[in-house]
Amino acid sequence: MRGDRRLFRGLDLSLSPGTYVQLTGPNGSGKTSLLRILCRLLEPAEGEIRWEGANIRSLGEDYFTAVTYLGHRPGVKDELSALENLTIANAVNGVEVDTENASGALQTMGLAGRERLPARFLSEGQRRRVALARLLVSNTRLWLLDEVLTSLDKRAVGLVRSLIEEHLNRGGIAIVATHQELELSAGVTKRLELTT
Amino acid sequence: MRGDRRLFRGLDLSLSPGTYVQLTGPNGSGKTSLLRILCRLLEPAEGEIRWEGANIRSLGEDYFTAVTYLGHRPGVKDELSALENLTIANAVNGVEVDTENASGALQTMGLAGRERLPARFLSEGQRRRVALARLLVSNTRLWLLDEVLTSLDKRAVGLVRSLIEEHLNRGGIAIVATHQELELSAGVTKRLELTT
Amino acid sequence: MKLYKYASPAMFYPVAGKMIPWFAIPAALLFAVGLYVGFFVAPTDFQQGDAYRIMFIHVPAAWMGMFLYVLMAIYAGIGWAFNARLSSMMASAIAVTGAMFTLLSLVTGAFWGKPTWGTWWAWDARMTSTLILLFLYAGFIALQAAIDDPRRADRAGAVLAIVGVINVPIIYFSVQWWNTLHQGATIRLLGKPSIAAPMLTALLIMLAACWLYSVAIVLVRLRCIILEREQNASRLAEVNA
Amino acid sequence: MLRWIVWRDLILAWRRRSDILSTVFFFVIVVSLFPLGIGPETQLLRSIAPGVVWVAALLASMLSLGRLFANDYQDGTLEQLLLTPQPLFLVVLGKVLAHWIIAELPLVLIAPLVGVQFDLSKQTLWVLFVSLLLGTPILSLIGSVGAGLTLGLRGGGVLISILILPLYVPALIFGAGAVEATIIGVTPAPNLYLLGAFAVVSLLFAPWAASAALRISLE
Amino acid sequence: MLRWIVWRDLILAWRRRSDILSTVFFFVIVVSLFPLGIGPETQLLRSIAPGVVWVAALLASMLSLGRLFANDYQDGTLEQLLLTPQPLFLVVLGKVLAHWIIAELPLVLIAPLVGVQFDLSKQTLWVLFVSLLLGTPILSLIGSVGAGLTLGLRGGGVLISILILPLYVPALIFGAGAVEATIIGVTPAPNLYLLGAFAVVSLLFAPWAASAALRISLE
Ligand code: HEM
Ligand SMILES: Nc1ncnc2c1ncn2[C@@H]1O[C@H](COP(=O)(O)OP(=O)(O)OP(=O)(O)O)[C@@H](O)[C@H]1O
Ligand SMILES: Nc1ncnc2c1ncn2[C@@H]1O[C@H](COP(=O)(O)OP(=O)(O)OP(=O)(O)O)[C@@H](O)[C@H]1O
Ligand SMILES: [Mg+2]
Ligand SMILES: [Mg+2]
Repeated sequence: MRGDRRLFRGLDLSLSPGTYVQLTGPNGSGKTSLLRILCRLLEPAEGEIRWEGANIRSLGEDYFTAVTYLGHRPGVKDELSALENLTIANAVNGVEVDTENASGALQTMGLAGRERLPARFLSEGQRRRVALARLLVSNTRLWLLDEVLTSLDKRAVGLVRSLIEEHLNRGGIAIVATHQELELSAGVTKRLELTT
Repeated sequence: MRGDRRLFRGLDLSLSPGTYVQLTGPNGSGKTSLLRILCRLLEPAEGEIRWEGANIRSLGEDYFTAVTYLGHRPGVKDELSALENLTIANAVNGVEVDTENASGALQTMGLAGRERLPARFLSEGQRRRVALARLLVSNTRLWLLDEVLTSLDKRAVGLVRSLIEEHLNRGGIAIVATHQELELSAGVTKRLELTT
Repeated sequence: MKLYKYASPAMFYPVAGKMIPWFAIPAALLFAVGLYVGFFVAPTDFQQGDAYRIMFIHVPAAWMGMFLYVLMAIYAGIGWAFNARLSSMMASAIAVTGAMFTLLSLVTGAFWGKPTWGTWWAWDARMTSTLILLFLYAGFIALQAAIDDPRRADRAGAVLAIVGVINVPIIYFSVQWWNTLHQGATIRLLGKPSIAAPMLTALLIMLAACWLYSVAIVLVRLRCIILEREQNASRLAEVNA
Repeated sequence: MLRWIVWRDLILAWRRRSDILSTVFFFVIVVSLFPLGIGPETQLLRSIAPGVVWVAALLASMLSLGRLFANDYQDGTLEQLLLTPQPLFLVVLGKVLAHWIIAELPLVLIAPLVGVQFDLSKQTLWVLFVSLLLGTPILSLIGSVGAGLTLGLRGGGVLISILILPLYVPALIFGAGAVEATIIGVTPAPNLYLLGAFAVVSLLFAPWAASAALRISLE
Repeated sequence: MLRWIVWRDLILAWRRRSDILSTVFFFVIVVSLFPLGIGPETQLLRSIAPGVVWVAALLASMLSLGRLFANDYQDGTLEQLLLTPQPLFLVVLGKVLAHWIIAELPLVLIAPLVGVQFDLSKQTLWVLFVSLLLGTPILSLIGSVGAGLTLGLRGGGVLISILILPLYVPALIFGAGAVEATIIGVTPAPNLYLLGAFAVVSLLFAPWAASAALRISLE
């Protein structure tokens, strides 16, 4: 990603591989909106976003092979088991993951023994873990994570931290909107504070 | 409240005025369920809850004059302004609050100037503040607050803390389910940790 | 209280298992006898020929459909009022059987109507109210299927069944009245011809067979429901342990 | 406090006037689909008019019932209503009353206009109006039970309809029957009396059943 | 990947079989309401049968359309579908196809049975079946646009109906017209051809419009 500007805040930023951006700011300061602009769910009122030099609008659907976005809502279907959720979500994305890999990822996320339980029997925190397991099996380079620590207990927060660290070590970029601090030991950390 | 037991956890507890109970535990450990049992939204599988010596089931609707419950969802109507939300919620409860008091409460919650804005234009944190303003104008003695710090920034967390402190000083009881710590300088703090 | 002990689903499960043959075997025997008497002993009707023999299935099925709805509502109501899980499960088990009998009476009625009235269906009062009864069963079953939590499903079903049972007589009479308002029915049901003795015997035997069959099948279904719920519960408990 | 609940729902409805209009439009559109599907013979249309208008009213009210508790449920207000110091069935009654004013009354008022499309006589239009005035409270009342039972369930829209449409049958028969009677020149009185009696029965049982349903759904 | 989207929706529907049954029952119930409102004369009923069955199909499909994107929207899956590396209209097409299989095909199959209740002849039933087979894809396709536009709006249920029912009118006229023609002994062919043409036009435009609608709703 090379440049981004936002009308009512005047934001200009370029990120190199291995960067972690911590997006903070009081409620309603525009964290979610910024992330949604970055994954083209919203159009910026002005300015443009470039990925590897090209405007993301001109990249079309190809851009999405490089991006994973996790929003406020976990995107986990109640009727499907954790395993089905993971494999089908990836298959729809064009990445077919075999059952073994998928259940490996779920085990890493601390869901061992619950892979085949319909997601409606999982607690809120466990559902978020299913969503996070997608980060383990995907090979995208830009992660956009919105309030990813919501309703996670301490163990899970530690897991997310190490996930992001590995991602940065592989040269990925992660932009995370959060109210809680996340101290990373790898990569370059940038703090971006939005104000109302 | 005098006594409460819960089948799958064996919980027995009696609280005196001025007590603050911090309810913690990993996801899915039953915090929400416990609070909902305490305000009769759920039936306990076994055991009973007493309020001033009487079983809350036998108290009927009168029990609700003593209790305020704030759940996961703020209970704020998008179409109404902050002010209307507050006054109508109270009127339905049988407590008629005049506009002045109500806007005073909203100002205390840091919503000055936004009282007449429909709530759908408020950010998530501001909507929660509207819900919290109910604590200011109500005169109930038992507060049951579920994840009340969700999506609040630091200033708002401080506000909630002082609200609860005042409530305890007036002899109220507060039971708060939360993942974040809330250090109080008033009242008796009890920690209740649920395990899965 | 011995009875109370058996009111627990886990305790009732083996008991139900033992009871099933005691109902299933007589049901099979009575079906065989009833069908034999109905189709070979009973005389041919002078008006309708042999078509009337469908009555031996149609009439018991129609009766069972109506009785079972009331029974279901009673069980559901008891289950709700006294928090008796077994009773609620019984209601769920009855619902499917009742719906099946109602459907059977509709289908046999239609097959009967074709040769006698020359049409599969007419908006006759009894037919229409049977159809609505089927809808009521469908609502009950759909509601329970849509709710994941079995306890909540039981109670929601109970409310619906009770509201339905209050409504059934109103519906029945309104439909009755509706049809006779517009026209003197062009075609009447058989009315009450003096039925030959073998006919009556066959009808009563078939009715008894249907009752026994209902008890047996409801018990089978009840066992499935108990098993399914226990399994779900133990699966969850296992995972949460 | 009942007053405040009704008042609250009326304000909310006023802020979303478009919903009210949508229900009315739905009613008008459904009624107008029939001449399109059936053909333009006046005689035929007149004889089916009572049935069509009444069925359309049933469907319109059923659709709007999906929202009776759903919005309050989603934003957590319904929990708060359950925790008010007053019997739950009063809360339900207040919401049903508001629903009737918001969603059914407009239908009652517009129905005679719609009836004109079917070339009904003045007297028939009048009976149509009265039958709907008596009958629509039944729809709101019985519907509240279905709305309570299906709260928070997926596929609620279709589900609520198969729960309550069969229960609407008597209202439909008496209501449409009254109009039909007028068309063929018989007195509609017995039908209207029966409709009124059914309304009273609903008023006695429905709020109670609906509050039970709400409690169950919110557990 | 289209395959996977269809597959996913079919699994989901299978897990909630009762939704499918509910739609079918809704259809049957609505059809049965009309005789109750109109009266039991066979002759009259036969002449309104095509209109009634088609209108009921319209309403049933409209109700089930509310769920086309709504569930995915609520749990955040729809956002994820928008971010898959493939054209959005393919995603929409997959979901519409699944919707047709789940919600419309059962109606098409049950319709002849319902037609029997109205004492239609064998040939008429056959034409009814074919007209629905040709016409229901139109309902799913056009409906997807409405479903996309009303996503996340309150009162979506009623709103979607006033948006798309008017667009359904051609399908209704040609479809019911074909059956009507058979009843009065004319060939239904022209109506069926027109219905087919309309289906092709919908197939060309609707997925595109629906994806635009989705993008707007998710902003
Ligand atoms: C689908 C169509 C039909 C349905 C839903 C239906 C429904 C019923 C029901 C509910 C009953 C029991 C009602 C009572 O005892 O009051 C019944 C009884 C009976 N039905 Fe039908 N019926 C249908 C068609 C027919 C036809 C076509 C015939 C014969 C021409 C027929 C002959 C009878 C007879 C003889 C009885 C016993 C009457 C009595 O003992 O009171 N039904 N049917
Ligand atoms: N759909 C919308 N319509 C109008 N205003 C909106 C809309 N969505 C967001 N806003 C406004 O844009 C601003 C930024 O919202 P955004 O959701 O990006 O905040 P945030 O920083 O993510 O807040 P939070 O910490 O609550 O998640 C807020 O002031 C909000 O009022
Ligand atoms: N409606 C329900 N049906 C079945 N199980 C449920 C239901 N509600 C809660 N549970 C189960 O009860 C347990 C306790 O849930 P509860 O919501 O009380 O947890 P919590 O401690 O509030 O969690 P969180 O931190 O996510 O808010 C969970 O394991 C959950 O799976
Ligand atoms: Mg945000
Ligand atoms: Mg909780």
